Amino acid sequence: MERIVNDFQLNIATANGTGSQSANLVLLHTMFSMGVPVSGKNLFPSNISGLPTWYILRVSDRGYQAPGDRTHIQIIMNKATWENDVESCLPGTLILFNEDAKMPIDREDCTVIGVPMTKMARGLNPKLGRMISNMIYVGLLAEILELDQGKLNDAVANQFKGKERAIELNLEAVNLGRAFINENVDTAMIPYRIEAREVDDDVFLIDGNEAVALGSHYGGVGLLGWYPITPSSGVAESLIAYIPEIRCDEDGNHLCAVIQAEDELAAVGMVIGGGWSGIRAMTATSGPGISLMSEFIGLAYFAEIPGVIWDVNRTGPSTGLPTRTQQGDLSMLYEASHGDTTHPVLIPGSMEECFEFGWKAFDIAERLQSVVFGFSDLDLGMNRWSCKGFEYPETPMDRGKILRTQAELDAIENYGRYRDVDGDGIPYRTLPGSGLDPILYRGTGHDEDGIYSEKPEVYQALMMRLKQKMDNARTWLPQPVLREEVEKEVGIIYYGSMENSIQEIDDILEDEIGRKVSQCRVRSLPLSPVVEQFIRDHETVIVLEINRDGQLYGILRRELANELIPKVHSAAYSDGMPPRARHYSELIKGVLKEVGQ
Amino acid sequence: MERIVNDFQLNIATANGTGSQSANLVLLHTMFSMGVPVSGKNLFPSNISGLPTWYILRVSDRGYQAPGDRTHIQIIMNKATWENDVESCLPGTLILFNEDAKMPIDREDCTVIGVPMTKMARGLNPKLGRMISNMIYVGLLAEILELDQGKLNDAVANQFKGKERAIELNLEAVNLGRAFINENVDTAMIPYRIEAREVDDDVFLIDGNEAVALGSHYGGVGLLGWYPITPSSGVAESLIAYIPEIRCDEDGNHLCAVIQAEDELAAVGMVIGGGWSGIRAMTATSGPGISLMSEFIGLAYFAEIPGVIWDVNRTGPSTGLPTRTQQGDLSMLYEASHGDTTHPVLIPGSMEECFEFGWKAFDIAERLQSVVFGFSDLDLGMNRWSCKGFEYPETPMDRGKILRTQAELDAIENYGRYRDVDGDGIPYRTLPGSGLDPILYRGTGHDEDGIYSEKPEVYQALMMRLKQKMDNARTWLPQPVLREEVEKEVGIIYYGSMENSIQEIDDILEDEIGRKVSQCRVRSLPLSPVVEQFIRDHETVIVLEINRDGQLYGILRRELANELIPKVHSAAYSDGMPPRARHYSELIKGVLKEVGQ
Amino acid sequence: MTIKLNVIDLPKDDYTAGKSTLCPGCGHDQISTVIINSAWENGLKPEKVAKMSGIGCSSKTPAYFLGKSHGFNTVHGRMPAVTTGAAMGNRDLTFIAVSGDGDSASIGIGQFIHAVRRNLDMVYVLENNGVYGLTKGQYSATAVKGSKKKKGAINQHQPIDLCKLAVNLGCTFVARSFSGSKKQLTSLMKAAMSHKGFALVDVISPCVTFNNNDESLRSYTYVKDNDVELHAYDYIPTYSPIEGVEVPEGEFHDITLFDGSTLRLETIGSDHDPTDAVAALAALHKAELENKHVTGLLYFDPTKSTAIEDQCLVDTPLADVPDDIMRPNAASLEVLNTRFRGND
Amino acid sequence: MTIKLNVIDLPKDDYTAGKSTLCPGCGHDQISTVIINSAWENGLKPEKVAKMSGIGCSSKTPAYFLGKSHGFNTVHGRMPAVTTGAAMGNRDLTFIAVSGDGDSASIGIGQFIHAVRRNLDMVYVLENNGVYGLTKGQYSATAVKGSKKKKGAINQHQPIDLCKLAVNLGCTFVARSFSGSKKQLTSLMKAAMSHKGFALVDVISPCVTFNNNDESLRSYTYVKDNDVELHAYDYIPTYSPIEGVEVPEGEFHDITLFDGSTLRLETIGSDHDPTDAVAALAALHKAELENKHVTGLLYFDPTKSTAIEDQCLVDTPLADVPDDIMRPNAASLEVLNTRFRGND
Ligand SMILES: Cc1ncc(C[n+]2csc(CCOP(=O)(O)OP(=O)(O)O)c2C)c(N)n1
Ligand SMILES: Cc1ncc(C[n+]2csc(CCOP(=O)(O)OP(=O)(O)O)c2C)c(N)n1
Ligand code: SF4
Ligand code: SF4
Ligand SMILES: [Mg+2]
Ligand SMILES: [Mg+2]
Repeated sequence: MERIVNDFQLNIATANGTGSQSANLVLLHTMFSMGVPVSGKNLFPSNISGLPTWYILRVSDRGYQAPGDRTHIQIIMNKATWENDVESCLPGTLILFNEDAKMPIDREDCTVIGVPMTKMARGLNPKLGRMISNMIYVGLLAEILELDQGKLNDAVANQFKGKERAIELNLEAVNLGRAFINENVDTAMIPYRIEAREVDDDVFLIDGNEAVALGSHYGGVGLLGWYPITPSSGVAESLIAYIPEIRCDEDGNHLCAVIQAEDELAAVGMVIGGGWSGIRAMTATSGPGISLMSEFIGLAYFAEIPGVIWDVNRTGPSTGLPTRTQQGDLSMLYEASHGDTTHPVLIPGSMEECFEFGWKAFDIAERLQSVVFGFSDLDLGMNRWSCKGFEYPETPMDRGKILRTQAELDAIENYGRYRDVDGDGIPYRTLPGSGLDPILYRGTGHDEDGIYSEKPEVYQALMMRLKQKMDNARTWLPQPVLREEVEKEVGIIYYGSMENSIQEIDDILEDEIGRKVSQCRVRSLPLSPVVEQFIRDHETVIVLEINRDGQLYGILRRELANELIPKVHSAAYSDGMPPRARHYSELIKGVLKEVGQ
Repeated sequence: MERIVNDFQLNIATANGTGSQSANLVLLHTMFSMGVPVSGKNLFPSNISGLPTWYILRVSDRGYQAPGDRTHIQIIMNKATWENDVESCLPGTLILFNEDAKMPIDREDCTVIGVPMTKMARGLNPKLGRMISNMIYVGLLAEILELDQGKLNDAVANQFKGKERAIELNLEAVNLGRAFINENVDTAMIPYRIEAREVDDDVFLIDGNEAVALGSHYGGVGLLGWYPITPSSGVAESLIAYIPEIRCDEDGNHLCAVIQAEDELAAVGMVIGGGWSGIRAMTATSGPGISLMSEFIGLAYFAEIPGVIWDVNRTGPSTGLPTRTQQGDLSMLYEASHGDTTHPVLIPGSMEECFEFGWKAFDIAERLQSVVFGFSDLDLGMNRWSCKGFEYPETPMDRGKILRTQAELDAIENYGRYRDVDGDGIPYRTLPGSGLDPILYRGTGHDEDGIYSEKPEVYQALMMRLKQKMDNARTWLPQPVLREEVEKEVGIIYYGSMENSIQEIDDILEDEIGRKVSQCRVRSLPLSPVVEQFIRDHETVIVLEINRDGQLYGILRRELANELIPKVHSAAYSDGMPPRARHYSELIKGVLKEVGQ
Repeated sequence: MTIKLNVIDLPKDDYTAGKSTLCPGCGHDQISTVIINSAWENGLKPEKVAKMSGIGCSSKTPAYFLGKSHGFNTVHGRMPAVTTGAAMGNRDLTFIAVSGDGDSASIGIGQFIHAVRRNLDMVYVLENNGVYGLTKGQYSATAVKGSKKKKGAINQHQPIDLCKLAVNLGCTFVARSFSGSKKQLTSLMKAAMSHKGFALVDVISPCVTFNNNDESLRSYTYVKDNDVELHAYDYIPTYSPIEGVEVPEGEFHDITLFDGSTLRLETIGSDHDPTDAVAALAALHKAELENKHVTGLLYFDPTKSTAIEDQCLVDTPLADVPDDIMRPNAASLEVLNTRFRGND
Repeated sequence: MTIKLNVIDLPKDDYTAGKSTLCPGCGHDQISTVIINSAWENGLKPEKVAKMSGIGCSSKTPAYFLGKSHGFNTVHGRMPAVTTGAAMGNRDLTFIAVSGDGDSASIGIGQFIHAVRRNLDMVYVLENNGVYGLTKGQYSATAVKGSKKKKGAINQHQPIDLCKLAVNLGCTFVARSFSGSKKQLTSLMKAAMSHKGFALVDVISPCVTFNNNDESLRSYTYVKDNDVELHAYDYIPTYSPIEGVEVPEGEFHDITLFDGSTLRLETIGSDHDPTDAVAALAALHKAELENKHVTGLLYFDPTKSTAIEDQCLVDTPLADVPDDIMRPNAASLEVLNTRFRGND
């Protein structure tokens, strides 16, 4: 049988709360540390224990990260989804299942291997059979796929860090699994293998929530006000976890305050209070939280207070699918709150950028005196992505236009809190406690000195300045990343976690219709002129995104030069899952057919 | 001196809390009941007493309703704004001022008449001098403009309904004013006159908040949950005021519950609870309230619960100018809440429509099982507009697809709360208390039977159905009102309270550049295909609106066929004031010049 | 075998619903059982019950009881408003609402307070575990001061006691119980279901999974007997619920929780006068100082009018009033038009 | 003439600010004067004070005192959160916050409660008039039950007493006073300003303009003497504020309000032990039953740690910590990278 090396997909069907996530991460890390390009997506339910969970492990020498078209190896552990899991296997799938579930399996068209996993696990520890049975399938796979036992040992040790008895027990389970295959299965009949590749020692796996949290620390965050919500809680929890190590003085006193707020309105209120007082303050939430924060966001816009809000997007609307991913909040973030408003949105597409935008968001917020959104999603935030390492900020903090002394204040002719003395739409500010130009900040109309005003011309001028301020930022917010083909026929615009699927989409298009397409990954709103130039340079441009309504596409239509609009097409799709290349390549092919390209 | 009849503008500068609003309404109603086309705009501050207030009375036989380019008669009562008020008069203005303010006035280029108003008023009642002095200027104007004393008597009687002593005292003040002019001024030197016109007995003045409240009652509203906020409170307060008269049974028991909620989140939550229980429920608020309601609005969208929310828009962002007008919330309403969402928005442009959409909103909400926004603004809501009378709903209530009996339920093949059995995207529902197909409603993902589901295909199908449901409504929501010229060169799209300025804009364009333009008044979102057809039919189309960002224009760009976009231009402007024709005619002329028309 | 029927001739099966998806051993499931039993024993008509909830493990439970009743699992912390609206729409319904301590004491404290203030006709079951279960174990505002979770810092804040708040607000029925005290809880629940006005039933309902206190707070035997060390972070062990904790009036009893820490329950004595607000407050304050929980009917005021009564609504539920009565007739509009026109 | 200076050598002028735009006679203006006097007498450094408020007539007042202090007039009901954030940013500031009863007891009750719970270091002045002044006279949640406004129905709800709530929540300083009791209010205000932790000063502050009770509730003489009949709906009469109401300890006094209705104030007796929460609650409950307001320092607990202390922050206000200390150094990131790479 021809071997299929480093190019297949595993799907592991379990229930949450059984410890399977540990087993799955051991698999992921073992393969990863063998230098094999691999990615894992955890599809977990919105409850704590006992409901169906799937883990998709994609192994691909070509570096494909998103779930692919088909599953090659299916592990079936969960009675509740048994039938469906069995049914959904395409012919030829290798099925490993827990025999002790005593559930029927009737797939002659597949390679089916039953293993008494629970019994084997119980043999090791009667009370923890359910948990350990997961480690059995790790052993089965280790043997079949020929995983490096040394790396596997390391991965187990790492996963159960410090718990010697647990490490021992789990390794025993792995061995039992290996032994079972050895004794009962002729692995020559199974094509799938993992082969070690050259290991890049710099690269590691991490999730975006942790990267954002670390980035925020290196941005000098002084206050985190937060309210728990999946999938954003990890940002806060990581941030808190790192304080003892990197944010304390010699005496153990903290340089970052953390408050678990009573709700999201309070969380963002704290951020605004912190920004007003002169520190860098942030919160992390998901869609429902952003909705609740809307009123306060308008205050920050109008009173010009810096602050950072991370939206780790989950599938909306409403409570939606709280444990699934989406890019469904983008248009809301851009114009959150009533009245005429716009806010900058930073959109990382890698772990490095989660870190970088983590600190940069503060520079931008203070520079613009505005709330800045970081836009992540469940896929970026909670799944582990590979990362080349975090780079220390190359520049000192940009604290924006803060006046700290009377001399600085005096140097400004005609100072007023809201007067545009530099002509860039951005005024200067002083801080409470400084005694410099004290004013009463407000969300009501105000003149250039911050005094309450209802005068039509004062209001109108203020609003136009705010617009100018945001428009100016287009050229210096994180610019798009371009990968341009020479032909410049078809261009693809995308953002954020779509990054995961782009290479595969690209290959599919080349393979199937012989097309090479350019790519433009948008990294911020308001849009850079570079995006417009990219569109100008290409004949047909397609915007890929993980939502129903084509939200970035809609923003583009609104903002692009008229003549460019007909070139631009939407390929939006969202079903809660991480984006799969096939969905988008089909949509793209449809567009190309339609426009006759 | 040539007489200027029924074609001028008064500006009355007072402070609020002095009783001047009564005096101003007496003037408005007197002129109105003489059959003279007149409109009054109250520019009041966001406090309770003592701050500057202006009342602009536009008298125009041509029916112009919005404030015009200049003031012809300026009444100056307020020391605080004295200088500005004096300064802002164009040469030739007739200035009447309160001499007792002892403030300088130096305008040789104007006709200036000082009157010891306070002294005169004190003579009538020492304690209430400040209040009564306002009635003195009514008398002055009555004499100069030749107002009908009989109508004036009626207006005073109406204003102080039932308070005999007050009526008497105020009429005495009017007489004192008249006498002063009579004795001291040669009115022949003053050109401005009011001449009675034929009176349309059907027409009366009313404000939009009251019209909405009445419309809601005739829509059978069963619950008002509200939280006070200017300029929307009048909707709730009127609604409450009419309950005893039109919403009680013989025993005085109410058919409409009213709850002053603890905030806007609670208010809209009550609306959703009411809609879920099977009654027609509503709230009224303004921008900040909508922001706070965002999360709940997403629940209504996703769980498909009917409800009506009136947004009486004030100038945003944030607390903004709470007593000034704007159309700044439109784009927010259309897509309020996180995730992919759209909501119908009804946009009345007259008192008749405020009433009509008041009841119709419920029909639409129940038909669509959706939150429906009524979009009014401070100008529509709090100023008095003329009205030809309210028409009783021509059709019985449309309660949408409610199943009330087992037989009805059984008649539906394959019923499920969220199953599209009719192919129109709208499912059937049963009500709590009925015992029919009980389910647990939820804001989380659900299948066609309402059961919790995270399945990708289930979620995706649900979202596409919701989209289809809203898209279908385009053809049957209130359609635009068209006034088309034969030439079909230039078309204007506008909505809501812009109606007030359109005729004047139209005349200016004809007078100044000889252009006749067609008009399309949009009355709902999502947009009707008729709007697209209107654009198709015209060479150049300009969208007028009272906001900074051109929010409807943005929606049009997103939704229009590509080839139409270049035709469409934005003329957006907002400074808190009611829209003035001159601003827009200049913007339109600018566009036409630009496109070479 | 004959099936036992209740006073309205329904078997208990008519009060059950879907299988729970909570962690095995979760106190919340015990409360669902009590709700089922109480509704059955009280002979509530299932179709005349509405089940309301917010968001949380607790708020999921309406899926597990009274399957023949409509329900609404709303948004986090804002269920009382939805219930208020629904109560106005259908005054014939009995509202049985479930909320968690995160749902009620943090994000939802405002709505809770105002529903109490209006004396809204509803049973409000607070499934109180001191943590945010569904978001994996953060402290809630009812967590005891000084408790320390495995992950995270010591809880520094004084707990919000919703019973205290409720008494102060003049709540007309305030009771506290424990999820494992089936008998006591059932009798309180049945009373709450019969109460006109707002009935708070605050049930201490331990979270099996996340109420994991630091080892230092655990008993020696617990640590000795359990191989916690082996557990993975994503492994949720299965426990049997704590049951049969019935404390005689005026006495107390210590319960060992899943993680080995203890909880002292004291049943309020029969000398307590539940119409005396100050006495109820004194008892609650005393219990807090002594680090125990006082259970039973703490406060009761049958004299106040309810939110529905305050509205002077017609007797028929508004949702059942015919359209042509809800819409005023044409003549009334003519009267108004005429008045506006000044011709009356 | 020499100008009087305070302990830090500043004249009182350094504590005043813009002219009030409230209605003449409004109780809120009296409170502003007391804040000015108290801050001056306490020798607060104006630049080290931050004035915070929500939205309402009351919340406008920070424009009328301490013009040399920064301030933030935030959004309706959510000032405590902004104050919390600002306090974390600058622990050296004294936060003097003003809110209304609408702002605090309705939309803002959640934030109020949680700021109290955290024992946030701030003076919280509640300007309590029982109405929504700025939106023209709707009832607030502190309005007395049974009161009847000229427009609108009878208030059917029991008032929310924020002092009661605060005591229950373990608020560390709870006082009540009357806007016209300048002496009492000043001494309470000064104490509040010196307090570490959350200091609630609930000031009954009648709304001249909208606290207009129905004639039936007014005294006979009032109706006789006043030509209310002449007033237009948009006329706001000018009154002199009610002043000099100083009630000796343990005694009571009736005040006639602008509309002729009366208000009974009782100063809590010197036998009251302000560290006894139950006694404070008992006094408040008793006063409510007897339809009077009990004033003075009701509750006090100097033992609790404050929100700032709980954070274990560095001593320097975070806003003043240099950037290169706020940002961890490059070496620390290398340590992390190395660890992530598994090479440590
Ligand atoms: C607006 C919003 N914020 C946050 C969340 C996330 N969330 C879901 S449940 C929950 C807390 C649940 O705690 P509790 O009410 O105590 O219920 P338990 O799970 O402990 O029974 C939170 C914060 C949410 N769903 N919505
Ligand atoms: C979100 C929001 N809702 C409503 C309002 C309108 N509003 C302004 S002030 C106010 C109430 C003020 O009452 P209170 O706090 O008692 O202050 P007072 O004017 O009585 O001093 C309301 C409802 C608002 N500004 N923002
Ligand atoms: S996490 Fe806790 S509260 Fe939630 S179901 Fe499990 S045991 Fe119950
Ligand atoms: S309305 Fe009432 S609270 Fe507001 S300023 Fe006037 S008197 Fe004061
Ligand atoms: Mg809980
Ligand atoms: Mg008030």
